[in-house]
Amino acid sequence: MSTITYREALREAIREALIADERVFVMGEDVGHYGGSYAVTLGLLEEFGPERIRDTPLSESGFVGAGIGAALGGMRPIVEVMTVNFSLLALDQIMNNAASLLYMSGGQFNVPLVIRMATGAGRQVAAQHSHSLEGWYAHIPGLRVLAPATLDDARAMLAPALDDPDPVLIFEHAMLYGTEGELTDDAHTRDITSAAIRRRGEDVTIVAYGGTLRVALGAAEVLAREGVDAEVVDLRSLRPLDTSTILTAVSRTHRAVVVDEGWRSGSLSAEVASRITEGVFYDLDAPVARVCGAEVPMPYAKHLEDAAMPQVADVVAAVHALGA
Amino acid sequence: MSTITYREALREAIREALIADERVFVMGEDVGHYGGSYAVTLGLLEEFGPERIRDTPLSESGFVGAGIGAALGGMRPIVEVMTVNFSLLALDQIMNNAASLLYMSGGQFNVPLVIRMATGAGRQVAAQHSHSLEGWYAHIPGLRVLAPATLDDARAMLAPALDDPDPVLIFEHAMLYGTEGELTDDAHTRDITSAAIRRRGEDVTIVAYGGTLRVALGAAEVLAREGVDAEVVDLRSLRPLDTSTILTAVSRTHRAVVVDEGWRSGSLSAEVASRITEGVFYDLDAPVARVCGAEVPMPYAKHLEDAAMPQVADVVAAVHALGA
Amino acid sequence: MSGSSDAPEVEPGAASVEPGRSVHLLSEMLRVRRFEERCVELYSHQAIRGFLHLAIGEEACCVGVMQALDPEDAVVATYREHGHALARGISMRAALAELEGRVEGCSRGRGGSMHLFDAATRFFGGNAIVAGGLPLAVGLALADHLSGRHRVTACFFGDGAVAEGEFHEAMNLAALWHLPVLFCCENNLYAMGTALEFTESETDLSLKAASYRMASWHVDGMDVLAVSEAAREAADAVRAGGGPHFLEMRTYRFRSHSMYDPDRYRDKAEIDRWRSRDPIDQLRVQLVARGVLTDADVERMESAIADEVLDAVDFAAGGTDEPVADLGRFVTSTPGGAT
Amino acid sequence: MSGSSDAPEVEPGAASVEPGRSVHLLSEMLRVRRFEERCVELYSHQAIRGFLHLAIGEEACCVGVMQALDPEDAVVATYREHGHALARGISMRAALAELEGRVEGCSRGRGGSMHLFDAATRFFGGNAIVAGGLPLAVGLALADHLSGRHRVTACFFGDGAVAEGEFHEAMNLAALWHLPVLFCCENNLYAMGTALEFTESETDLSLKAASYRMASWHVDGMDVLAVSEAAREAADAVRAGGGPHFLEMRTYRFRSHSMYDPDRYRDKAEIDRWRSRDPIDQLRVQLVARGVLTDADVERMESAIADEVLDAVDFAAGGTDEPVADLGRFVTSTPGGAT
Ligand SMILES: Cc1ncc(C[n+]2csc(CCOP(=O)(O)OP(=O)(O)O)c2C)c(N)n1
Ligand SMILES: Cc1ncc(C[n+]2csc(CCOP(=O)(O)OP(=O)(O)O)c2C)c(N)n1
Ligand SMILES: [Mg+2]
Ligand SMILES: [Mg+2]
Repeated sequence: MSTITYREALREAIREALIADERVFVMGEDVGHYGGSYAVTLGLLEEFGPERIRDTPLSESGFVGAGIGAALGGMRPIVEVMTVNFSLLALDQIMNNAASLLYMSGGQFNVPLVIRMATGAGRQVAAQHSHSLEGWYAHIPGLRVLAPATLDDARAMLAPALDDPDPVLIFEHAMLYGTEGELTDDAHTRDITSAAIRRRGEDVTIVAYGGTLRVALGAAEVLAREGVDAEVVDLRSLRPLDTSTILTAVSRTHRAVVVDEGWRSGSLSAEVASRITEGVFYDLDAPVARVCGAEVPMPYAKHLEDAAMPQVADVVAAVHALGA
Repeated sequence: MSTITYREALREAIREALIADERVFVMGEDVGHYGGSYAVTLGLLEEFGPERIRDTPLSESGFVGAGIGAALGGMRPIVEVMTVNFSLLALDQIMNNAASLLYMSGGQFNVPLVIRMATGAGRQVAAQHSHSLEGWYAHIPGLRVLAPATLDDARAMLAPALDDPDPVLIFEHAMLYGTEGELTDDAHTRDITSAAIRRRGEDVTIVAYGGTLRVALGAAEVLAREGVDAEVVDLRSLRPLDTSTILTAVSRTHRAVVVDEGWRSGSLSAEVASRITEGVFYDLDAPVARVCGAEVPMPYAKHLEDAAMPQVADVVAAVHALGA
Repeated sequence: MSGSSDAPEVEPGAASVEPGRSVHLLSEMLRVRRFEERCVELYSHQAIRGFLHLAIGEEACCVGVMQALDPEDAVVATYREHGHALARGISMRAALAELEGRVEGCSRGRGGSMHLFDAATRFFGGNAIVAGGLPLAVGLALADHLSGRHRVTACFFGDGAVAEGEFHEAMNLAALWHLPVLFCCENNLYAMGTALEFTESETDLSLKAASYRMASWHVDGMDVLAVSEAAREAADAVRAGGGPHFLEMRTYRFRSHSMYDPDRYRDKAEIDRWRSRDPIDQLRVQLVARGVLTDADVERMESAIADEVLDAVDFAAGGTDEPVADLGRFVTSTPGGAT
Repeated sequence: MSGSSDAPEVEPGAASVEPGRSVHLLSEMLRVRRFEERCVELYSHQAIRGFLHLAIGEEACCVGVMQALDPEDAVVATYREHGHALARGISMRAALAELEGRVEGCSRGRGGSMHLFDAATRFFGGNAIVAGGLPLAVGLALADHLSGRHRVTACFFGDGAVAEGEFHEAMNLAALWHLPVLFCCENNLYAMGTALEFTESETDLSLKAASYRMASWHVDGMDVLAVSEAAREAADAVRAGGGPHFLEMRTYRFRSHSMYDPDRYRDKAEIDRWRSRDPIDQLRVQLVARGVLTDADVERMESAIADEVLDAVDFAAGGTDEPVADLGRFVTSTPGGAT
């Protein structure tokens, strides 16, 4: 089996969708001539032409809204918003139209739209380009929010997302695009609803998603060397949350740490921690711990950026603090 | 002492600020000739003229950004965004400029801006006009987020907000504008940092803010008749949260319910519940309960809108479920 | 209508509209007027709640444009859309039931006045975010374009929307991609209480389209014949592959912005001046003068419409509430969806 | 420069710029060029990280405009703002230390290349959100207007920004309120990899201003004398109460969009054509030909600049890291603030 990058896995999924369904097209800034700001769509313009690989002007609200309209008109658009930072400009369209039209129209108008965006920090691109807002987006009813953290998920999640009659946001952590490895059989699963157990363990449950999965797994390795056996849950879907997988794990390990790159206050980690507490309070040996992004606009300097992001050592320390 | 409405209390605070400081001006849609969509600024155009009571075109990103720029330029703008729904169009300016400039500039450029908005449901204005997003905004570092729930706070919070060298968002629940009553001595406090105990009690702590305070107080009354003595905490400041007041209360009552009009998943209630659990886990007799808005775009029909909003009975039931 | 702002507009009613169509236009405008007048009453009795924005005075715009559309075309409107909905073919019953929050309403009572929707007539709402519908219209047209369908998407918005960034993004996208959108600007000179001169540095809105190289016309929005002629010509051009067109209709609302609005910002004299150009009165007088209609015909028309309104009122009053158990329905298409 | 798109542009260098100023302009452009060339090297050695956007080829724009500003004026720039920062008076030391993430940098190392700030020169950043700075500029100008100060706010942005709604909202606000903003559009024909013809239905950007009734000029952005003349005239008009002005500078970036960009979307021949109009070469050749400078003078200029660059490199290399303990500083102004 040959290796593939996360970026290539995404591209393969997009290609497959374009081939399989005429209604699918890709639209966004620099998806065509430039080849995609993260090179995900590289080569697709040549293969599918400018109608289906559609470069847009810089107008996030306009082209995201146009994606919603095209979905209403029977297409299956894949809209790329270059990074989550720019999606703020389209938030009205996302919340007030994409997420609301079906409900407001009493079930008449669904919006089969997929919006992909890069998210997260780690590349020293500073405060306006480093947000981790996918957990924040998970607040909005009517959306499905996905965070592929593995090559398999990068490959597998698009097709069922496109099949979903409702809007789906897919967040790709910017640090993952270059990740290399082999696809497994899971690359063909069509599951976008359940969380995945990425590591089995008995002593503590570490819940992570997207960019923090590798932090969680790294911590689990360190802990393993110390004799602490961590279970690692990858949320995969941030909305809806697969609460039952989380609760099952925690009810067994009695301790949990949630790792979230987002700003701590009001991050998804709070929701996950609350659900755990609500669901298995009497099984908990300690309060659920959270390891989150520092509550600062992301600084440029490397050492500060590192300090602002959850690190393996932080997770290990949090587990220790739980008494595990 | 004569009675005053919430709307008038806000207006008095604005008038006072305009009189006290030449740098203060008001800017927003329909603040002038129309008199304010909620009549908060009624009469101010006549008193202060169109330069200081400045009607803006419909361009939320533009005039919120202009408010930021004016603040950078030495003014003390009070920007009114008609309702929180429209603020989504200005979110990039709020997050990427207002909240970030001080940090990004290494401490050089602070943004002494106040943004006021109406928030919340209850008036049958349906999905696009009924959001309760103030808790969601509280996720953003660099902002102070206030929710005046009483006449006193409506009167008192503006002056210290304008004195704050950094951006402050003030959320006024649309159902409160018509509330009538008398101001107390607290109408002259300059405190925008601490939560307030609105009712002392021993058996359970009910945490609320903004539009849900009256729900919490209503529930406390019902509970009192049943012999359950509820403490009611009004958060007042949603960012930063006054965690210590909350923890002190809960460590005494051993039970807590958070009432939040926002959509449950990822609402501020999750953050409050998490902080309680983190802070006083071993004092808790039961997991913190949450009574939140239903996770739906707000429907128009009255009976459905009621069903989607936290009601007194829901809070009472949640308290009962805690075994209190 | 005219292709530039300096060119003269066509004479009111000068167009050679055949009598049958004129009568239909009159009847449609009256339907909208009488429906909305009834809404005012129902609002005062609290049968209708929330925001209620009336188009009284502006009926020539929605009625005139709708006549130019085919059934397979699409419509995107604003929160002031009762007239658009009725003229597009949504029944008074379904509309009024919606305004009263009944499950029999065209949006199951979830939308209310600002969110009328109807899949059958391709009526994509009611949108309560000013300018929020424009990108949707661009997308609907893009779908038609990509599918090789020769359809028009008519998108309505007010003068206030022109200041919003989304207006400009949508105009540029439509023009850049040569999409079949008919942009219909209902310029009633006010955005809530803010007069056009306080919202636009260039108050001739038809000029805005020029900076996108988009064909642009303006027309007397109090003259339904002029509007319908202009709209037909524009819609035909759009359908024939002529790219997006911009149609500014200069009109006026006779009543306040919404039921909450005390209307402090307009001059009584200004309102009276516009009222004297009532689009319904003008056409009725003209048709009677031309002998197309008799007074008795008009009375019959009124009475048929009164019956239709009454029937809708009864229908809505007899409507039912959606069960509270359905509160969570349609957040997603499938029950297991992403609530 | 010219007042409409059809009018001819002034001849390159035709303006009667006095020699001393021309020499200064050349020197300023060279400072920017040599600084950025060094940045490329430092990037390849990973002393600079993140996004790095170079203005090489576009120096006439930032240098030409900056010469028209007074110290009390304000500047709002984009993420491609090294040139603006240097030409405005931020030292190479402070700028380079910033690019290397040092606490001695003009933003304490928190901003990096895209977020240079300097209160002393009223340089309000570096902004990494396309068009995000325009409303700020409007607000700065509004503050001046409300305070009765006769200052100019110069706001820079690229051709790509013109498609963003915020551009239009800001243009309208500035024109409507007659505010002292100088809008400086650096039209380098591409927004990342997307050519202007794929982003604007009307590619003559100077026409956009017309629909706001804003005075609008375009100028050869490869000719620093033309730019500086145009900018001075425009800035003077703005300062004199003439309302906002729009200045389009037609220019080109010789290098890729950022260090990540493989530049697949441009023609080698096109790049070469523009390179042959290098603003620095053009002015140098002209000044030498006119006898204003000798080759030896140029060499001395180069060597002084090389020293300045070297000094900055040493300064940045010797800089320090902000203590990690300060991570939370300046989220708010006061330690007890709203973190
Ligand atoms: C984005 C946004 N901002 C503000 C509002 C509040 N609002 C509702 S209608 C309106 C005026 C709109 O005027 P116009 O576009 O001219 O339409 P008209 O009401 O005159 O038909 C305003 C400001 C809104 N609905 N959406
Ligand atoms: C709102 C927003 N969308 C997308 C981007 C990503 N982006 C960065 S620069 C750029 C191109 C901007 O082009 P232009 O305005 O012409 O400026 P130039 O880079 O050519 O100087 C894009 C798309 C961004 N920074 N901000
Ligand atoms: Mg209007
Ligand atoms: Mg460019």
